[in-house]
Amino acid sequence: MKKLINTAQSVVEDALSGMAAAHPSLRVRERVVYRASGPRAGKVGLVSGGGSGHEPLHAGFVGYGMLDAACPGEVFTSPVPDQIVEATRAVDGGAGVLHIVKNYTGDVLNFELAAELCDDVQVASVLVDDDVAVEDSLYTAGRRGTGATLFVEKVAGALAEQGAPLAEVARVAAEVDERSRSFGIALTSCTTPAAGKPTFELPDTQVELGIGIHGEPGRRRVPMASARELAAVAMEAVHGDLPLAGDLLVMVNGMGGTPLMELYVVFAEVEAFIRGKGARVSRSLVGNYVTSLDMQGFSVTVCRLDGELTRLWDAPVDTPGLRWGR
Amino acid sequence: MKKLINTAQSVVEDALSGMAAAHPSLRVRERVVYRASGPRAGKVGLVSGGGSGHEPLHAGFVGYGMLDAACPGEVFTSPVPDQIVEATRAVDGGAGVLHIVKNYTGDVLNFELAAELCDDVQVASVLVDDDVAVEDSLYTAGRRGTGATLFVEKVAGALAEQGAPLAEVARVAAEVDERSRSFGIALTSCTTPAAGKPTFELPDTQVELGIGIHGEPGRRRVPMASARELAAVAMEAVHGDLPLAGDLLVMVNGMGGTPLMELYVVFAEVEAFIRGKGARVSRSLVGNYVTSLDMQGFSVTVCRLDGELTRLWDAPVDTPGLRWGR
Amino acid sequence: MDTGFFVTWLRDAATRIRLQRDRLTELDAAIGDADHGANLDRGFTEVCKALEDWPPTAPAQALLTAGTTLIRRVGGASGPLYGSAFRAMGKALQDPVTLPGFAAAFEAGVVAVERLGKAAPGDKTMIDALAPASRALTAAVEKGLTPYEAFHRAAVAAEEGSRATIPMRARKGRASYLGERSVGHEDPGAASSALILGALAGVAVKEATKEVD
Amino acid sequence: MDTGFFVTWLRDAATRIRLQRDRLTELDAAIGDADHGANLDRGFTEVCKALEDWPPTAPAQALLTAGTTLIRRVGGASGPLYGSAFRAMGKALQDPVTLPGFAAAFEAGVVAVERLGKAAPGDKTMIDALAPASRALTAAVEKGLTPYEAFHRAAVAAEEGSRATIPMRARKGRASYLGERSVGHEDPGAASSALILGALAGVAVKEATKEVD
Ligand SMILES: Nc1ncnc2c1ncn2[C@@H]1O[C@H](COP(=O)(O)OP(=O)(O)O)[C@@H](O)[C@H]1O
Ligand SMILES: Nc1ncnc2c1ncn2[C@@H]1O[C@H](COP(=O)(O)OP(=O)(O)O)[C@@H](O)[C@H]1O
Ligand SMILES: [Mg+2]
Ligand SMILES: [Mg+2]
Ligand SMILES: [Mg+2]
Ligand SMILES: [Mg+2]
Repeated sequence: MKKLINTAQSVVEDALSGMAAAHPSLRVRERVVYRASGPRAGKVGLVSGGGSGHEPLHAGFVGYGMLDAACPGEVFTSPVPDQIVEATRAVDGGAGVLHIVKNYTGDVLNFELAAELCDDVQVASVLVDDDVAVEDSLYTAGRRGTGATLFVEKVAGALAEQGAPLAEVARVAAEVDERSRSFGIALTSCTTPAAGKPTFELPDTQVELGIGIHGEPGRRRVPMASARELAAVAMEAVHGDLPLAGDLLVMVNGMGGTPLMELYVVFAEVEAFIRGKGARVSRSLVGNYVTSLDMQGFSVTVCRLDGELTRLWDAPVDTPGLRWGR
Repeated sequence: MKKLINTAQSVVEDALSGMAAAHPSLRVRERVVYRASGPRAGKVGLVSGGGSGHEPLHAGFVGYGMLDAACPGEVFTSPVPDQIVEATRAVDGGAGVLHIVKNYTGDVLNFELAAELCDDVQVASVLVDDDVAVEDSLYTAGRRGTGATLFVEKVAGALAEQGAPLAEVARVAAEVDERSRSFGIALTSCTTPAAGKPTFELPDTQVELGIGIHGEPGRRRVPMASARELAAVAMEAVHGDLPLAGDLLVMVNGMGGTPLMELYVVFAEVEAFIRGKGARVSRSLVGNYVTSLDMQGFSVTVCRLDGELTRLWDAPVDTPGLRWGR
Repeated sequence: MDTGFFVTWLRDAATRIRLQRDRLTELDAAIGDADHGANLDRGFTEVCKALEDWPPTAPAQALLTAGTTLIRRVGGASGPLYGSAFRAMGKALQDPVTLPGFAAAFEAGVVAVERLGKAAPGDKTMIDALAPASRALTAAVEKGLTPYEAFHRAAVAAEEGSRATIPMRARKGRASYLGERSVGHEDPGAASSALILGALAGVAVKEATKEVD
Repeated sequence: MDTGFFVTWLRDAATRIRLQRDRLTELDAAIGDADHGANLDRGFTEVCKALEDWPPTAPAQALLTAGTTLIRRVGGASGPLYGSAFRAMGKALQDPVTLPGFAAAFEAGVVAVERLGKAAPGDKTMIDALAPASRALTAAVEKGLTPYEAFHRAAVAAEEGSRATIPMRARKGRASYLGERSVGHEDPGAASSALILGALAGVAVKEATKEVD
């Protein structure tokens, strides 16, 4: 394993120092990333967090029109309640705080414990669970939260910026989650700095279908195929769960080690697939947004837009990872 | 080799289809990427181009405040004169066109041939040659153009947007180049789709110093080291050529396969190095901007700012790869 | 079982986890995200530090310190789960500590994990090592066995419970995402629970030897 | 040497390049960017197409079509360089084609490459195969050899020139970035020049055989 790190132990700390140095709009304090501008009175605060290794998620989405604070845990390890408590108290502008939580046992438990400890702040929670590779049944921990997290953070962040009350912000966040679905495919495993070797072995002739964003193995292996075929596999899985129809927000997301050129190749196929189903890509993102360290592969996330969601998606945002309109 | 492509032959074409589908602000026609809004009367047009595989460079920098057109060649192969001629004619708003050319034999020759063929358009050229890994002497093709290309495109693009005449835009472009230096380090080779295997073999214990952006081997191999040590190697090379002083624009750029988290770790070290030399990071970029397919590694580019350059850097830009201020 | 006994138990658990760190991570790589070894090593290292910085004056306090530290320092799924277990044990433990008292406190810890994680035996989690260990303790109390024997049986039960997770299909935690593919692998959390119980038995051996001296 | 001779030459060159595509790419991988084989294969395939779409009616026209196609379709360094070479040859070639006329046109092609690329012999480029080939042609003319013999000597000279690039340190093109590390590798452009000259000799063999028939 070769990684641009100092030590496996210090990688999260060192990366946060780099973020702080690179982005004067951010403040990093005790493992929490805040907007430098601080909380705004009367605005609902948005806090998210999760394991590190998914950059730019979440810390890269702290800023105007998105998050107020992000709580990065160790690599692939949920943050601890202390971080979340600190963040929640710090960003409360008196209108309460929304926790945006990806549906993983660790994230859920640590955010729950934190919420209990913040009895002085009005806290609401939204659980993101968009990954159709996982059956949402009694026999699983429930669908994982993956790409839709970005959509939820963006849309809820825009509504909060406009001064909406906590209940409204939580409602729109849940709505984005309900309308969103994802599916991911890995060409290679990632390597965590602590383990120092690939989480799983994948021969050069195979791909792993239905992977998450923590280097978890997927549900099934199939022979390597063309971008067109792989895009179709992902899109059929999404379509089978939430029929593609109307105006869609579509993200073709790289897992961290896949070059942008290849993501555009995939996007072309995804767009053609969607057209073939009579739906329309109305907004899109192509790039590395919700990653899994150095994994090669991609995920597709689709959200069925309506007028309100489109307006909120288009609203100005100014974060290291997503920026437009200012 | 596993890549998200349909065929090695069609990869550039397919990626361009994806770009066109993803970005309504762009028009792709005959292997040239234009602003959909077309040329603006009286504005100097900016055309750049080069081999594909460096995404988002160049096509991702077409848009308000940067390029008017980009000419992508095959992977790592300069575009052909026809593309450049087409682009140059199409973006001329009557004020002439600036060619931004990275200093590679192929790019230089093809842009030269194109410029000769565009005798109906006033064309000026700037040659970007920022890579200190290459001695600029009679014994080389001269320094390569790498990361500073982005700086030149951004700053010259801003000045052009403000209505400056061709000579002025060319002057500021050359000035950015003169004030900029880069150095790159690879942890792994890239794999071109056509070759299907890594361009060079690099053992797990070594890194390649002084690499370019075409998977060319570098000048020297050394044992793998910490982010701090590797950052120091790159920064010493830059500092040795153009002493770090005053306000700097600094880019820590990923080569395509390196996760953002690691780039932030490197940036923290680069920033500390610069502070140690008594200079200051005044503006910065951290991310995958000038890449080499799926190569793992990074490059650092430093530009000594002055008031004018800082203002032009800060001016609004609205492209798929770089956006702020609108 | 005085305060020192509990401090030694926690320190011993930390050492065993340190030594088995890579194995725990490998188990987690197979059906999870390859961090369980790092998580618990970080957590128990912090527990040892906390026990030095704030030396407990009662057994319950040692457990509460451990639990709070794990919750505050580990993160992930295992941090809150183990943390809550030790805190629940600490809250239930009465001074002076008797074997029946310990068994009851341990059961309170297991119940806390079940309540927080909403997992049941057979879901392929740490519960599958912890619950059999708790039953073994209760049985030993009923039989009037010595602490040494009771802890030994609990450790064996945890070991067996952990191995019994191998053929299970996961229904909780990350491994559940794998569906059928989770079958054939030992659950990392069950394996770490077995290590912690092993440490308990080990400390009891030391105590027993001390008594003989 | 009629139009057919030149078309056959170009087609044969295309075939040889197709067959040696991977070798050319590997040479370029060692000291360049691993695309020379793909570049020339793409270019000469287009040349063959162009020769079919617009069948040339004179030798010079065949060369001009080839040159223009290479410039328009290859890109990279080799596209403009080879393209200019063929165009310069075409412009200099007089009908009917004699060996002295061909040799002079070939030399004009080499000069075009030198002028455009600003490289000199010894810089480890295609020049190091093309220039010896040109000298061999001139010498053959002076000695009054047959085209068959002249082309054969030119091909051998190009081959030797290409191999002679191995110990050279590159001063032009991408390989120059490697400094000392460029030593020990054959220049891909010199290697492809040798292939093109090899095709010339091969076609001359066919012609010679034809004459014998
Ligand atoms: N709902 C749950 N109830 C009980 N134990 C659980 C639950 N979810 C996960 N675990 C345990 O936690 C272990 C994983 O811990 P760890 O790897 O540290 O956290 P994470 O899964 O967040 O990476 C699993 O092996 C399992 O034993
Ligand atoms: N300045 C030059 N003069 C003559 N030949 C050159 C020059 N620069 C490069 N070449 C030739 O071009 C070859 C490389 O061609 P190719 O790989 O197709 O283009 P690129 O270098 O742009 O990738 C080199 O091996 C060399 O023979
Ligand atoms: Mg984890
Ligand atoms: Mg090339
Ligand atoms: Mg884990
Ligand atoms: Mg090449």
